[in-house]
Amino acid sequence: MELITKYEPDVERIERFSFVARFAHWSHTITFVILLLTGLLLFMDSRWDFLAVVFGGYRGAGLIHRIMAVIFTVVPLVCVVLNWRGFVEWWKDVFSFGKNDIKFLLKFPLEFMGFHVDIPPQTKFNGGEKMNSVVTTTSCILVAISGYIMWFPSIFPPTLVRLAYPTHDIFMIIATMMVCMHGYLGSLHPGSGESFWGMVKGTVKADWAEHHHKAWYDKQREQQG
Amino acid sequence: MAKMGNLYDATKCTACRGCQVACKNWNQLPAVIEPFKGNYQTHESTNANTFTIVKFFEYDDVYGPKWYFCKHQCMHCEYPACVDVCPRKALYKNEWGAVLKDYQKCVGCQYCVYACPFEIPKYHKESDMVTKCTLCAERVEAGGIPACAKTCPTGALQFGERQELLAIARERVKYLRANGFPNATIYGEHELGGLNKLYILGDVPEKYGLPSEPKVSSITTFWQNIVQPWFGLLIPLALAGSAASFFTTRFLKARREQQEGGATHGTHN
Amino acid sequence: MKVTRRQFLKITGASAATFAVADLGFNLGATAAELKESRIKNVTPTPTVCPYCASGCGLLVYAERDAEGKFVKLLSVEGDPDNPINRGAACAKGAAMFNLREIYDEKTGEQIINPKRVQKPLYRAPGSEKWEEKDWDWMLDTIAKRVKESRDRDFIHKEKLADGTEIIVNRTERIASIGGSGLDNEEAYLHSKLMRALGVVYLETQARI
Amino acid sequence: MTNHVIDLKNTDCALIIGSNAAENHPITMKWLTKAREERGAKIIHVDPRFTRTSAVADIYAPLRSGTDIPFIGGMIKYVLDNELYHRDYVAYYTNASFLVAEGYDFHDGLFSGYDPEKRQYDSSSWDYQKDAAGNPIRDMTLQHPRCVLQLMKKHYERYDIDTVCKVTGCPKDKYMEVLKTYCATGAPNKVGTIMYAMGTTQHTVGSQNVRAYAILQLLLGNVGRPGGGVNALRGENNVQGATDMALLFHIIPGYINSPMNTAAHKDLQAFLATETPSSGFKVNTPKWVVSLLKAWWGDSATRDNDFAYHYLPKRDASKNYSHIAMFEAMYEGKVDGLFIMGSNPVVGGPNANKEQAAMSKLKWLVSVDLWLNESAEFWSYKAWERPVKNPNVPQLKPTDIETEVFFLPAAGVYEKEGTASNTGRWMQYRWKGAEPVGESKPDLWIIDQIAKRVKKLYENSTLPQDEPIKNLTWGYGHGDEPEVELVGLEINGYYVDSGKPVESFANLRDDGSTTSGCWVYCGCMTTKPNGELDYKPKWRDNTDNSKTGLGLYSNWAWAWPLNRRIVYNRCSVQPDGVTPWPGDEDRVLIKWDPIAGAWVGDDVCDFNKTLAPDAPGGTNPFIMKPDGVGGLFATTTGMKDGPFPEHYEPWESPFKNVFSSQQNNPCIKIWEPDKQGTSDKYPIIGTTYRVVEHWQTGALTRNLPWLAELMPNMFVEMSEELARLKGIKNGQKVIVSTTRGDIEAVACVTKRIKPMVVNGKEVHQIGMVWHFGFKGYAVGDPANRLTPHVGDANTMIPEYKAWLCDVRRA
Repeated sequence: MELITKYEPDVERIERFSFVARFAHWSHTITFVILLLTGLLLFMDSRWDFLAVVFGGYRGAGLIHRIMAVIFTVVPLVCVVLNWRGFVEWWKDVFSFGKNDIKFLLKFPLEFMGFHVDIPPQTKFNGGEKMNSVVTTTSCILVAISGYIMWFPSIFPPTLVRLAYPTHDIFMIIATMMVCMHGYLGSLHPGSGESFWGMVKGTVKADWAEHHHKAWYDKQREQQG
Repeated sequence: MAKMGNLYDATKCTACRGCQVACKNWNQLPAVIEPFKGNYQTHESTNANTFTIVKFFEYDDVYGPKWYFCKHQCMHCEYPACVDVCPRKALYKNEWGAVLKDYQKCVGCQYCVYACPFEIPKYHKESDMVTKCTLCAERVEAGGIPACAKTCPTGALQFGERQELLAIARERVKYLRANGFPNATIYGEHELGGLNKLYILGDVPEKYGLPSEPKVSSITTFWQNIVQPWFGLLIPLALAGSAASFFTTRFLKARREQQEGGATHGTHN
Repeated sequence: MKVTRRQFLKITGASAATFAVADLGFNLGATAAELKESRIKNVTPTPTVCPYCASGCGLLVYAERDAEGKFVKLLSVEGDPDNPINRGAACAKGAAMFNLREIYDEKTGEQIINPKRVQKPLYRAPGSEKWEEKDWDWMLDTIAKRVKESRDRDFIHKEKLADGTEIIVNRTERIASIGGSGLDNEEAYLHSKLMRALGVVYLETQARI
Repeated sequence: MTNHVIDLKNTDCALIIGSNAAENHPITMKWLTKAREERGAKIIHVDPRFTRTSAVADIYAPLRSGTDIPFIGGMIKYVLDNELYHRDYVAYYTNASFLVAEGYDFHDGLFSGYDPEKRQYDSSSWDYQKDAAGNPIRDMTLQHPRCVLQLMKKHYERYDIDTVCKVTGCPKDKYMEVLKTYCATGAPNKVGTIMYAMGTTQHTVGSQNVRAYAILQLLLGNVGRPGGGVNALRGENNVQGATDMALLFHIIPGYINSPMNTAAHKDLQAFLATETPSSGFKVNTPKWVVSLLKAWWGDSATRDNDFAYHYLPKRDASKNYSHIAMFEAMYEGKVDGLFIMGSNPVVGGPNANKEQAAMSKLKWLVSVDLWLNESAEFWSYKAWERPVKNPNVPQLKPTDIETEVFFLPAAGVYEKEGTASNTGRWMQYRWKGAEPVGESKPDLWIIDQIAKRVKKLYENSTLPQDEPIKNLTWGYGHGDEPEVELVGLEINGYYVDSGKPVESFANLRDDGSTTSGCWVYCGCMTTKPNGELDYKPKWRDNTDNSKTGLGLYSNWAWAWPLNRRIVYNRCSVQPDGVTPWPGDEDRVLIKWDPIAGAWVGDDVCDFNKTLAPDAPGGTNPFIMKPDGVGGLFATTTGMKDGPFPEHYEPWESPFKNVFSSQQNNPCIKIWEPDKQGTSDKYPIIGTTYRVVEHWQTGALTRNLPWLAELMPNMFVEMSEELARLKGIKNGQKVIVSTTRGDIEAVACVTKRIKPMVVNGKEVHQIGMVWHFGFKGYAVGDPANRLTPHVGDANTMIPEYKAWLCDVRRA
């Protein structure tokens, strides 16, 4: 039983994500994971203490958490600037949430569990991905803002600081949850198989694109003429 | 072991601030010299190098001026919010009631700073840690009493078993109420479920800069009681869902392939 | 970051060690045990009397000494519980007596000698804008010389009374002395004796001001 | 203090006036708190300012600075009018019953014998009527119109409650409360204490302020008894010792007048004849003087040469050598060299601008201190910076100042050994707890070195004028550092033949067989069984030897004289010597034991040990006085400015004296008539004080970071009303000006100071700490740049506490 769909370089592939987008995604992923682990080490109970060795003790973890926090917030911003068009396209797509997306979301649980369902044509990002975009981005922003407040509490009003703690926790949890699902769907879930390579190599098989993102596929074809 | 603590009698305090200095002497804290701002009080509140501070309050009534003094420091609460929020469990309550800190565990997150209803713990930038009064636990355990209680010239500050101190305080408040302090009150007996620093006040707590009903912020309570224990469950939930999917997808696929007799579907290879 | 304060001392050691995996397996018991090590336990203090107001409160000086008993540094200065006047108490001034000799640096927290203490005799020449360090011998010899010069100038050995008889007055009005209320009795006595032997009549202490 | 610090716990009422005990003597509050808890004692605080003492007092009564005599005078009148005085005590133990000579009179603020030219009194008329044998005539009924009590009643007739309140500005209800509460201690079973400090003495009527307290205490029967007394809370840890050792121009060690260039002092015989009274304990003066001379000049002091009496400097009787006079002489360039032994006149001296300028005229200055204080650096640029240009204030630069300055770093208090005498006369030992920093040295070593080196320079002199220094005995051990105990032995005194310490000043002799550097300390040293010296200040037995728990602690350290913890303790029993005062059995200190034929008790008796109560003089408890009784009326040698305290306004006052046409104390010396501020230009009453966080000129506190933190800068306290009037906000910088100079300070606008209504007119008072200077961690302008060069008529203590000024926004 294969875990991840095999990469097939010889078939027709079309580009899905630019280098900058992929760089943003993976740097974000790595920093998020490190942040999560250092955060868990620092702020959860001692069950996570084994991680202390990895990060050079608690103070080391604290330092790493802060360094990662900066990367976590700065890199996406830089990438947005570098790949402004892609960014705009992404969010245009996310906000073009329509009937098909709702249909997708309704049918998604069945697909998720492996039942065969007919999916209406999706744009570059399907309804689920759109939702993931919104939730993850919002969480990241809130986690980042609350994080900075916690980092420099003395310059903020105490109530805001107090609010920052549950905020950081809640959205960290939501983001982590989304990351788990997203990670699974993007790699191990057989139905989303090829999308993994889209984020790794940048291209996906054309027929997969046609099947999963019909609207986008058609548009791409049209553009290529 | 019986709960030990301080009893501070504001009506006997002369604000000599011996306690403030004795605390620095014992805890080896440097001075924090700020310009004079028009009040005898040195700082707004405690700071990372000032674990205790005497606050000054001026009032006026028909009998003339009144000058109240109140020593502020960690209250060593029975149910300390700082201990609850401390993620590293650096803060803990010892067997005789002192809220102590294991500085090796402190990561400088400052959760305690914002959880404390009395705004006592303060962040020490140079060491990236939060500091506060220790009730001189090492002195007490070596057979002594806290530096502040030892140095107090008038006996406004006593150290002893909480129950005994409470008895003294009740007597004293009774006396004060009958002798010109109708609002005299004990502070710390019931507040926040009991404090290990008891106060005898000659007037209402607000006039001494103490909240009459100290409360841990509802945000902090929500965070501690709802978010921390329950929200985290979302993650295992997500992981469980994914795991389930991992198997069901593969199981259903295999079954489908069997039914369709090996016919392939372009997408699912 | 250089922290030498007691509670941070442990952590500086620890943070250096963290990178070597040292702070794992830490438990509360160890902390509690460490707290029991009060730094003045088993140190024999030296009694003294507070140098401020004249109430005469007793103070105890706790000092760290090396194996030979030589003074190393102060540990704490606190009220003397045996002294019946103060029974261990000390006001802000008395409680700050540690600072008379040593302080904790505001930036580093390090225990250092109070930088305001003068550690060498200083001399300021006439018209000069600055101090110069001098050795004790030079200072004391020069002072003795100045004392003699001033005393010998205009020394009043004898004076005539109204009736014409001459009496010995042995007085100099060229030298004056103030202060001494901060001196110990023995010091004040010797100073009083020396000044009077020199014929000093402008002799005053803080009792007058 | 007639009593001691711990004894405050035995009081029934404490009147704290002219003192801010809670701040400046914090430990006194420990014992007052105890008195309050255990005896239900009341604490009354009388002060121009509501201080931390007021905050814990039962009654706070404000008064205008400089009006203590009206305040106490009114109390005296109240006591006399309502017969609240302790009758037996007053009749037997004071001179209330003594008849005063007919020549004594008082009219319009002046007592008989005033010479306006010389500004002094001929006090010969202030005397008792005497019988043929020369003994004072008494009227034990206290009714004779010429008896002291009746004369006093007449004198204080004018001090009625309304007038007192009008002059002092004290609200009548508060004053009545004080009267009722404190005067109740006249009951035989009640004892009240008066605690005072520099708020009392630093006035042109300072000595009479203290006299007024003493009179009130005597009337109420509060002296010589536990829980009572007239208690000066002295400000420096060893100001008592320095005074005992006579670091003062007018006395030699042991409170004996210093010789003058007069016929009365021309030789030892004349000197002793003049200075020895015919009765009282001071008849022993010759023994003390000769023993002192033997201590100082040893073998050179022989019967043939008057025991070297002529070696002692004789001051010019027509001159004054007090602090103010010294700086005036210095200002005129008449002084070459100055030793400053841990003092700081640039901050602490009155009219500090002038005193600083005076120092610039010195040829040399030796400053011994732990820190470079403002006086050691009086020549620096910083020292001459002023907030505003003032033509009256000199502007100098280091290059203008030709003074050589020798700064000698001294060891700190616990870096050396020695003894200090506290305000209760307890002589306690200080052991050495740390090494001196760097090259700093104990003062004892410094003084010893200077003495040795100066003596060496005179070694070969043959001039008779150099004999005092050449022949001065000087040798305190063989090491580099003089031995404290050997100095102690000389202070105590020893037998010339055996070298053994003299046990008591009763054993001192005037034949040259004993020495004693300071007779009041005689008895502080003894010999242990093993022959070693036993310096009693080292005693550390802290069990209370009082059977009734009076807290005498007689085996803790040693108190002069002869370890008496409470002086005049004969007063603690009735005249018969055996009966306690009714209802006051627990506060008996000594009593007569007819079988043993001696006074016995827990305290050392301050009385002739074997003088029976019914013997002549047996009821005269005040043994240091020729008449043996408490002086309600000060006779000829007592005071320079009158037998009864009389109110005069401070030298600078916005008000006319309502009691007489004498505006100021008629006996004060006016040094700078042109510097007297008037209320048209300077309408605000200024005063100075101290706070618990700092000490004196601040050298020993502003250099300690922990204390600098508590009080970091110079500030001026003023009422909210005055601040509004002047447009000043709390925390703003202000300028305070007098005719003598200006200072900048931070405004501390407070509810604790209120404008007062005096003579129907509103007047503002401002107060400021005088601890600050330009050196150290805590800095600010010295308040004494504002204070006047004018002093008390008796002691010349400057009038720091009441002067005129103005304040404005900086």
